[in-house]
Amino acid sequence: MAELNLLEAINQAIDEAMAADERVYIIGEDVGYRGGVFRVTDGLINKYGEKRVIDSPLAESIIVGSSIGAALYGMRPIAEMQFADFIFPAFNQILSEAARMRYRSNNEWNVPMVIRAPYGGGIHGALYHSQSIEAFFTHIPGLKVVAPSTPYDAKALLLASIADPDPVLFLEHKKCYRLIKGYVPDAPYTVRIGEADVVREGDDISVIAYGLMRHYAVEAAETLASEGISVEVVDLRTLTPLDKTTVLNSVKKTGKALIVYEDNEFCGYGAEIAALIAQEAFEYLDGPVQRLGGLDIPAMPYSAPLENEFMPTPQKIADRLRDLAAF
Amino acid sequence: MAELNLLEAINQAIDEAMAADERVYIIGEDVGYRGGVFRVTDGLINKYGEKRVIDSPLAESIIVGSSIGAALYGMRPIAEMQFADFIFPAFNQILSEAARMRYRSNNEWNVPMVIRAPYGGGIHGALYHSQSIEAFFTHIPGLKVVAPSTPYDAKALLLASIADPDPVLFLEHKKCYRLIKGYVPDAPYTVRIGEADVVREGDDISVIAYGLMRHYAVEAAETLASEGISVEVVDLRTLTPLDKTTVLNSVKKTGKALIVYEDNEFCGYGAEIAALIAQEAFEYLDGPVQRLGGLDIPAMPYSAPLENEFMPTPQKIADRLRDLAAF
Amino acid sequence: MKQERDQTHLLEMYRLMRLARSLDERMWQLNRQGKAPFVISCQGHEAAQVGAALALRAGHDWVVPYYRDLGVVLTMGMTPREVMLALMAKAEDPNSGGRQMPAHYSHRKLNIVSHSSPTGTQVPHAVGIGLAAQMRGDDIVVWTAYGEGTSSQGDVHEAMNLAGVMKLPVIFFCENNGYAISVPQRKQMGVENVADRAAGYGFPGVVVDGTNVLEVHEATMAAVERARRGDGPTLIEAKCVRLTAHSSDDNDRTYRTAEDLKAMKAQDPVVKFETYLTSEGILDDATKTKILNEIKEAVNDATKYAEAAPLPDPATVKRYVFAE
Amino acid sequence: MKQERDQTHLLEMYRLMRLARSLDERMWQLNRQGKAPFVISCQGHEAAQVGAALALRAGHDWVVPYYRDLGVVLTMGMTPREVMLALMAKAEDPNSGGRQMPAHYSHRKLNIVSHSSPTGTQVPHAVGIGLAAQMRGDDIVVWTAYGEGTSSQGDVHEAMNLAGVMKLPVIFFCENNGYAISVPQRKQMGVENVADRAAGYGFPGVVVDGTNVLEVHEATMAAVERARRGDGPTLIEAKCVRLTAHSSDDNDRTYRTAEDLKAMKAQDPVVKFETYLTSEGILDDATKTKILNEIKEAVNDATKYAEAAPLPDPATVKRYVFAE
Ligand SMILES: Cc1ncc(C[n+]2csc(CCOP(=O)(O)OP(=O)(O)O)c2C)c(N)n1
Ligand SMILES: Cc1ncc(C[n+]2csc(CCOP(=O)(O)OP(=O)(O)O)c2C)c(N)n1
Ligand SMILES: [Mg+2]
Ligand SMILES: [Mg+2]
Repeated sequence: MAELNLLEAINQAIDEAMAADERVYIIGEDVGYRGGVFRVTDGLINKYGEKRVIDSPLAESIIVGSSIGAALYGMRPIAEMQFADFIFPAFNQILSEAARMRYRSNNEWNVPMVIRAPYGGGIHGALYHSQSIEAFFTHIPGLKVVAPSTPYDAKALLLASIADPDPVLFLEHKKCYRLIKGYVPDAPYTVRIGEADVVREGDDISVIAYGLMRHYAVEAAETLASEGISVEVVDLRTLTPLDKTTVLNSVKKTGKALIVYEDNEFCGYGAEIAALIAQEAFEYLDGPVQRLGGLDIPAMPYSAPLENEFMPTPQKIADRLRDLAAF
Repeated sequence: MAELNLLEAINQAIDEAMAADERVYIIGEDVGYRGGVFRVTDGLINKYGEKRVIDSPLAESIIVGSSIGAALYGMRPIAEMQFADFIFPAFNQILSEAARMRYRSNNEWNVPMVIRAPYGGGIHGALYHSQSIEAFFTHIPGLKVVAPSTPYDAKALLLASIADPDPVLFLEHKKCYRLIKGYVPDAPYTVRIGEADVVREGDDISVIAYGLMRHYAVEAAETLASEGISVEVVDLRTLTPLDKTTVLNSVKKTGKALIVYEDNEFCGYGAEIAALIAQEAFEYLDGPVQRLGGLDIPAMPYSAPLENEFMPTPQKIADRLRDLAAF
Repeated sequence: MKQERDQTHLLEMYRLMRLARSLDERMWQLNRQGKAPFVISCQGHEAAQVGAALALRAGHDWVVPYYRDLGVVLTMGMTPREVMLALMAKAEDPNSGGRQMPAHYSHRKLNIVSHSSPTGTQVPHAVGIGLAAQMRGDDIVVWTAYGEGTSSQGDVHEAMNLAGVMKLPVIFFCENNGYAISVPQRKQMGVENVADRAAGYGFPGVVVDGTNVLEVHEATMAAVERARRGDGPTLIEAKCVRLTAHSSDDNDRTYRTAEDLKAMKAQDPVVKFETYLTSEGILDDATKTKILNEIKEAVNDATKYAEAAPLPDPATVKRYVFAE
Repeated sequence: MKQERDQTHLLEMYRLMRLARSLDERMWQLNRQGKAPFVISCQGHEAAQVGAALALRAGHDWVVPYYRDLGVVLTMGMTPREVMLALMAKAEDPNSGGRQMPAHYSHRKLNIVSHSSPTGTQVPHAVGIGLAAQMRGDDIVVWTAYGEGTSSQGDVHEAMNLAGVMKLPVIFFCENNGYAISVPQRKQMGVENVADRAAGYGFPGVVVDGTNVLEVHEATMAAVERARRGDGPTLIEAKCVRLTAHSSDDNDRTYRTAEDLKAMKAQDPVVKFETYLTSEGILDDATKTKILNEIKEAVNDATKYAEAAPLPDPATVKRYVFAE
């Protein structure tokens, strides 16, 4: 057992996967000697060489598109998008190609590929280095979307993603990279794709969250505990396929739900969770299904006073929970 | 007053806008002598010449990207995507550029541009000529998304979109092109972007729909009327900005809501409507907010028996309404 | 062209071109009979396709085709039955089980990779396959095709660039028929030859007469050798003719003149090769009749087989979104 | 280089290059002092930028720059204060009101178009501006810039292709400094010169020494004349040096050798031009001191002004998503 931060846990997962399986390779911008701009792939080029740690040209569509081809040939590519914000030139390849290959070929071809993307805000990254991108991808049948929030989950889920026979978008919250530390077992262990985690039990309200917001939600829940309000926090960990059972069981127990996400609220991923609860747990609800998302402006501005306005914070979450508790 | 089909109404709107404003031009694949693969721009190249009706190279990102530039310079481009399915190479230009220009420049620059995209299924178009794409775009702050379902609305809303100082994605349902006919006034009239329409009043259940589904919903409502169930149908017409008031007023009146959309259900646009109702109309609800969307498979397959499975139909809508009425 | 090229080989070329043409013509018939809602043709591209594909090792090399490549997939080993099953969207269709439109080829066992409708997306896949093969040390060649219109897509640029950087064993085969649906070449590009772009990526670009099967074959053989040697990619531009409308949904009289079509018809690659073989004494009447009869039978058989084959079971519609 | 080029012009070139360098250096100081979280530099590109921008008619021609183009925006008329306001993300910043990262330039009155962070997206915009100007019959030229890494993006290909087809008045200016963050040119492209790609689009591609301001200026003047004549685009590749890390977030010692940096420093365009002007007797000590003093004052003034300027009001965060 070692205490690692999120970044180190991800590095370790990649390292182990590359050591274990010759088919696994990395491709992306600056993933080589630079070790990635966040240092996630630090050291790997020295260990595995330029053939398996490929500094690609600056072009996301070919990073993803070539990975699809290599996956069809039997490789297990890990494609890095330098920032999630820069995944969009590859959107067509992901949506029209990677996610549809199995379906359109009637199960003849499949694309075992992982796309890693550092996302999220609160790091002074302005409009194009702060985005949450999940809503664009969770709406793509044929693509799995994983968004772990702890080193423990990240390592296991990345290994699971690499082993998965279908394409996985693996979202890494940039603010969690060094902020979130935790024990990671030395011995092999697994976390399955598609399983949410009740990270804090409670009776009065359920908070459904993921990524950085899971941590903020726990903070808010702790604040509320001291006020006598018992909050359950569910960390989704996988966004698609969604663990509906865990979400619904939690809400059926508490009768109230707040969905917290950092992305723009309108048509964001949280809308699906709210819609699910409204449809499947209606009879258990003691209050309106609430959402707290980022503002409906194009990602967050650079200037600190503006950026701070954008993000949901433990305080804003706590305020919404108090309102909901009083309903 | 003339009876036009949807396609003709759109052609007429473009024609009038080009006649009235020198800044308006068309760019897209085959929009010239071919008149578009659906004939929407039929005749316009003969009237306005090759300079204002531009057959572009086969590359959607430059169609949109160059339109952004031209809009910045003061033009009013109408960019055609040949099929909505082919808009994704331009996704980055739409999301990162067109929709953010005003915000990121603090109101110094703006992009008055319309992107027209024929979408939707039931036309034997298979995975890549059948998609509904709205969910990817309604999640983009800074972009308006319009999806009229009648010739009357289409003409007025297209003119409003062309006149709009911000970028608009204008969705045209392919199956409605020739199927849906209606009277279109000769005299100028307006329909404002952002206003939904209660197209059928009712007391027991609200159906929220748009595009082809609005027509299917009306059909289902008529069936149910004969069974003594009174269904209100709201045609959203504009998806962003959403007319929350009309939606909420309808549901507050009826107490029950079914949202019908043809796109993949999970994380589709209907999730936002469901979430909105669950949050804002909770106390008025007499039953769970229901959604009926397309299957969560990658668009619809080509083979007829498979395609038929995908689409919501008047029958499927009626079935869901009966269940909801009985709740 | 080489005199020593043996007769069997030349007749096999002819047979494949004729087979592609006959199957294609049958598809249009079925379309007019209301039995096939959509057809998109190889007519005018047969020489380019068969000439190129015969330079590959079937079942060993990889092919990432586009919708016109009927001649390619037949040469790689797809059967007329399999083609007709796709046309009629039947359950057994090995391309997609009737899920994709016709002419969206795929055949796992034949190393024919599934492609989609958005133009150009297949080209990066070919590059990735080449990259994987290079990593593994396999001596395969990857061949991918697209039209001159598609060469305008960003993906094609990105793909050629990476292939050039890494010297991948990829052949970019541009079938230039002068039109992208209705858009003529002069509105598509500011140059005469797509092949001129190769120089910007550090590998050779070759223009060939795409209606001359032997010229195409020779150029492709050279590209295959180069790729197998490890010297990297080649871009081959085959100047083809489009003898039909873009597809059965198109009406090309709205944008192309009768003269243009006539000029293209004068270049019909099947007729040209037949004339050549006849004049060289390689194809006599008896052989021709035999070949044509066999093809007719195969096309009839394929049609009948596909017509009788069952449609997909609606219950399967949700299958294979993910591994099961 | 032309002897008759008048002295004032040469000294103005020098002043602009020095101003860009000094402002840039100050930004790094502010970064180290914790007053500016992010800096990205023009250092090593000054000759390319000033040489090019001086070929344009400020306020008439249009500029679609990228993040290194401090020398360009200063030449087009952006003031040091405006630059510093952006660096410190202050409300008055005309680039974005503090919304974008520093070096994301925009100035409506100066025809400097707002650009974003995703690389290459600005290039299609330049083409669209050229298209609009051509439609309107305006005689403007549109100049756009990007790095050699960015030349790998599909958007750059699509943009050059359309500009070539329509003969648009666009200058594609590639500032090749040999690196895209850490990725060296040999991993970026299979050729020596980005400019070689122009031939594939039907317009000239020119390679210039980007550390030689006069050479860049001359090449750009020629491209401007060509564009204004209606003869269409030019691709100019200026071979530059990158004298800093990619940005203040980067550490280039992880991927580039001390020798590489030393070799680049030996090509410092500001030093080179200063030496040239001195040796030609155009720049004497007194003039130099005067220019440097004025620049120092301007930079001090800009820093003080920006430091004192108010931050954006948080209440404005939701404004300008749409027209109000
Ligand atoms: C991304 C995308 N945009 C548009 C289309 C519609 N479309 C299908 S084929 C075609 C023309 C292709 O022309 P070309 O590449 O020259 O091939 P050809 O059909 O002439 O062989 C177009 C525009 C598409 N399939 N994909
Ligand atoms: C689409 C996209 N991908 C990745 C990045 C991250 N990034 C920023 S600058 C840069 C390198 C640019 O290199 P080059 O074009 O050569 O310009 P230079 O900085 O060397 O002047 C990268 C990879 C980005 N901004 N946008
Ligand atoms: Mg063509
Ligand atoms: Mg560079």
